[in-house]
Amino acid sequence: MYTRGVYALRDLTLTIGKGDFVFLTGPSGAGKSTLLRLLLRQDVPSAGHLIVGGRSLSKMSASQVQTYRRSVGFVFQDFKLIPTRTVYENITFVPRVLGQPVAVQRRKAFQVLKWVGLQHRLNAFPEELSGGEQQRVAVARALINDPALVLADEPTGNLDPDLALEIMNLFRDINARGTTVLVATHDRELIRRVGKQTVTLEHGLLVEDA
Amino acid sequence: MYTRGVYALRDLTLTIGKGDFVFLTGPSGAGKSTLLRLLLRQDVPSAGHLIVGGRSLSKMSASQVQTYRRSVGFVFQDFKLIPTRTVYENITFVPRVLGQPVAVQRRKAFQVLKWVGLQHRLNAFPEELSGGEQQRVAVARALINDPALVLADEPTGNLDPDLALEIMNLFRDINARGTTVLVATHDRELIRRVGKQTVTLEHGLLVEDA
Amino acid sequence: MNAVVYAISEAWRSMWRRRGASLMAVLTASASLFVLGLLLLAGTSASRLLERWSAAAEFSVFLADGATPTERAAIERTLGSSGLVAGQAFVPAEEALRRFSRQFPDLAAAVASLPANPLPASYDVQLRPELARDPSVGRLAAQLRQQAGVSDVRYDRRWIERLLRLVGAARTAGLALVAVLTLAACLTIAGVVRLALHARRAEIEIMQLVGAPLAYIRGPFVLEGTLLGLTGAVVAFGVLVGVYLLGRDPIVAWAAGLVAAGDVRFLPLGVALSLVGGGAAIGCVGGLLAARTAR
Amino acid sequence: MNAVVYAISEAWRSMWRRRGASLMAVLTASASLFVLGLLLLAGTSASRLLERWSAAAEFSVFLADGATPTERAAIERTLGSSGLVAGQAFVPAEEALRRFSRQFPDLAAAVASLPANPLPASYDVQLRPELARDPSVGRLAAQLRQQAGVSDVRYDRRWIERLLRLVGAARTAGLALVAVLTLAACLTIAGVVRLALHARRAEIEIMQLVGAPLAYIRGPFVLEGTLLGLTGAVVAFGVLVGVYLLGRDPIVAWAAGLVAAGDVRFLPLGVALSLVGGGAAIGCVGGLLAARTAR
Ligand SMILES: Nc1ncnc2c1ncn2[C@@H]1O[C@H](COP(=O)(O)OP(=O)(O)OP(=O)(O)O)[C@@H](O)[C@H]1O
Ligand SMILES: Nc1ncnc2c1ncn2[C@@H]1O[C@H](COP(=O)(O)OP(=O)(O)OP(=O)(O)O)[C@@H](O)[C@H]1O
Ligand SMILES: [Mg+2]
Ligand SMILES: [Mg+2]
Repeated sequence: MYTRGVYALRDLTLTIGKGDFVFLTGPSGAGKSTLLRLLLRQDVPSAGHLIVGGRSLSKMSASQVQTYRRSVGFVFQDFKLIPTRTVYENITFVPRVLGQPVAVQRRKAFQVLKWVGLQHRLNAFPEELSGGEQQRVAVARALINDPALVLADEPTGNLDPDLALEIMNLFRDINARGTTVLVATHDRELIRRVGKQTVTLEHGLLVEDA
Repeated sequence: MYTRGVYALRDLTLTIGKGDFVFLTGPSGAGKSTLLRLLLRQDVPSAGHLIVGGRSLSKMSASQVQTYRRSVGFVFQDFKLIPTRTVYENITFVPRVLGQPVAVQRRKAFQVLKWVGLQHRLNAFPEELSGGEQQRVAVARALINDPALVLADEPTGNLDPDLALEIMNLFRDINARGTTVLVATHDRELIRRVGKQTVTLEHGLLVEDA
Repeated sequence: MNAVVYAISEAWRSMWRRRGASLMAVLTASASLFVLGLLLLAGTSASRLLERWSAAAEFSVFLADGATPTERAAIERTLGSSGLVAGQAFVPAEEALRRFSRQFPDLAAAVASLPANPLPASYDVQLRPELARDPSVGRLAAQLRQQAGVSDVRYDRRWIERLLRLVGAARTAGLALVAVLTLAACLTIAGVVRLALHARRAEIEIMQLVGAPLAYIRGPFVLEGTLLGLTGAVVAFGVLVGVYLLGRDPIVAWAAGLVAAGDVRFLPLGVALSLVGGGAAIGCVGGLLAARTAR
Repeated sequence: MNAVVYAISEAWRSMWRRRGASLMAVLTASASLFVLGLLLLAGTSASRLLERWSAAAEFSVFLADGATPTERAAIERTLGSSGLVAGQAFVPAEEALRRFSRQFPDLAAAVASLPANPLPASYDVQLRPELARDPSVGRLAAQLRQQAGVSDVRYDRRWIERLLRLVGAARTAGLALVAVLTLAACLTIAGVVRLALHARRAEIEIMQLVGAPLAYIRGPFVLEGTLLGLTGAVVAFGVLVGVYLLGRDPIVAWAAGLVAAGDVRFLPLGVALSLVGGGAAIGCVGGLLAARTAR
């Protein structure tokens, strides 16, 4: 995977290999979320190119964008859960839209909910969940469809340190199975404990790649 | 300030003095947000009493609740910014509703925005802000009206450690001027560095009060 | 005062943001109010016309061949004292013959060749419009028939009664239509206001959580509804005036003889103002309906 | 197929969640479609009636006093070959006198006392309905007037033409009303669908971000609009049938003589189906209008 973009404020050239696990860090407003949004093609760069899996994101047609997005698991910084649907419905939303058989949807949903420790909240609505529980639902949704690429924006901001580490281990397991993982986070302590490649941004500038 | 409530799962008796600075901590889903919501009378306890400033929250009339809420500054875990209004409008919303003169609104707004380091984003809309910037706007809004009581639910979950400490110092300054402050957070590191009274909840049970 | 200024600025902002939907609500409201106005206009014109026609209802007293002046005076007294008569005209037999000849030119020569005028003299009676349909008219006719010197009384109200029933049916149908349209307008406005409410749900929730007074929360929505209704009414009124000005002369020309220019008049000021006020009221109700959910 | 099932379940869910607003949209749609149906019903009945009346238009050929059988045969030939005549009846002078006596009893005795019947024999001509208003009828009348044995031709189309113009004006007004109502119904439905869209904005955004196909995103909203319009049409149709069944006999009884039972008939099946289909189409357009914003 190859990324080269001018965005938010400055320009940046960054290459992430297939199957990598990369942390994206930097102070508030550095441009982490912007980079992740560009990678989901939620925004299009005003200049520069983003190339994912050999394909330029800015040159994709609307239907190619749809196909591409289905292969990406995204954890939004503000969760973006559907307030009128239960946890189960939120999680099975993508498989359902993709027309997967109900039995498969159900099996996968139980599996990811167990991963994030929320099997007992299956029928709750998002507003009945605590902030951390909502965040874990968002993580579960991102993982249900065996994505080729996981983009997680601050997926542990509302979780206590122990739970945060558990979620990170989850990402590590998925990464071990070949999925590329890109996680934006402020939690330096967490990065230290997971110990993976880290990219630091500041004011939209790449300041460190370790 | 005196609180005695049965909520979420278990019962709890807790007294917080006027002018105190208390951290509320505990794992995800412990009941921190629920306690804060009860204190804003967003929820009413199904059993038990909450007494704030000598007044029982459950016995307040609708207009008393309005008056009470105007004296409380609340930082919501999900920010709750008005998406169709600029940062300035979001922040001056309460003084405006209370009919304060425009000049006063303006002066106060500039002051709190400077405190959280966002004077330059005055005319941005929430969706144009990064997660951390939104969180700081939420903090600014809670502080603009010189509240007698500040309730902050995870006010630094989207901030990098340095900024988080700055916001905590802000709360400490306000507390020093006589405002009671109650902050729910997971960030043990932060609590350690601020060093204030800490209440730990777990499954709705008070497990520690240090 | 502050709440009022706030409500106005918020309502304006909200309407402008949703100009498409607002326009649609205004159009629906003005459509229904226009139809209402048109029905009122047609209704008042029709009743004015009907009154005139009723007044001209055939009430003729035919005199017997040898009616004496005394008998005629008695007949005139009966008519005058009944309180039902607005005017009466004596039609001598010669005048009746002249009228007949004009109406039936084919027969004129034949009748003229008769030794005597076969037509009787008569009184053409104009009833007082408001009493033309009163049952006492029937009693008057019966009384006159018994009187000396009267050969017959012709009082044909069938035609007028039919017209009256037609107008009554049209009025009922029109009122039903107006009721449906008013409901539709009210609900459309409520719908738009609800749309505004939905769009600002976050705002409302936050207003509640920071302790904003209820008037602050609901005011803009009620005002928005009222303004939408009022605008609709003003539009409807304008179109109505235009249609009236353009349509009056052709209608009078078309129905020459049946309808006089004076029959087609615009709505009285009070009714016109109620129409506009009604629009605002409809909108206000719509706004209240929608704002009810914001607590 | 999956998208269809999905759209149906989502549309149903959405309508049920917003039953109040949906009911309102259905009511508006049914109100306008009901008015449309009523206008169609009244319009077809009126034109049927008018056709009958046109056919009965007075076209009488009065014969000269000494018209010979040869002359009468020539007249009959002229009438028959004109292609305008549906039927003709010879009215002998005695029959004319009898009719006159019935209509004017006052004069009956006087006319009877005449040495000879002053009334001429005539032909009562029934014109073919579809040609009753054709200008060639005027030419036929002129031709007949020149013919030997004819004393006069009376052909009065003023009354019919007035009626026709009245019906034409009513139709124009009705169509304008229907246009306004249709627009209102369409926009109301679009409003409700937009409400649904607003309420599910979060959902739509997420659908877009997880790569859902456009049909999935828009389908439910278009379907919701269509269902609302269809329901409105069915309701309108039901009410229309009810009004027809309840109103037919009273109307025929009221206008006895003028309106025959056969004149008041329900809409032909094709028109009725188009009405219902039109409702669905209106709703579909409303849904599309609203769903357009969801990309
Ligand atoms: N739509 C927009 N219009 C204008 N500025 C924007 C917009 N979206 C983001 N920005 C700005 O771009 C900068 C980078 O935002 P971004 O969300 O990428 O930061 P971040 O690294 O995710 O920060 P945080 O850690 O606080 O979430 C911020 O200063 C933000 O205000
Ligand atoms: N409306 C509700 N209905 C049912 N359960 C609820 C409701 N609101 C909260 N809960 C449950 O109550 C428990 C406490 O929630 P609360 O939001 O107070 O947790 P928290 O301590 O703030 O957690 P976090 O740190 O993740 O924000 C959670 O298990 C949550 O699922
Ligand atoms: Mg961010
Ligand atoms: Mg919480």
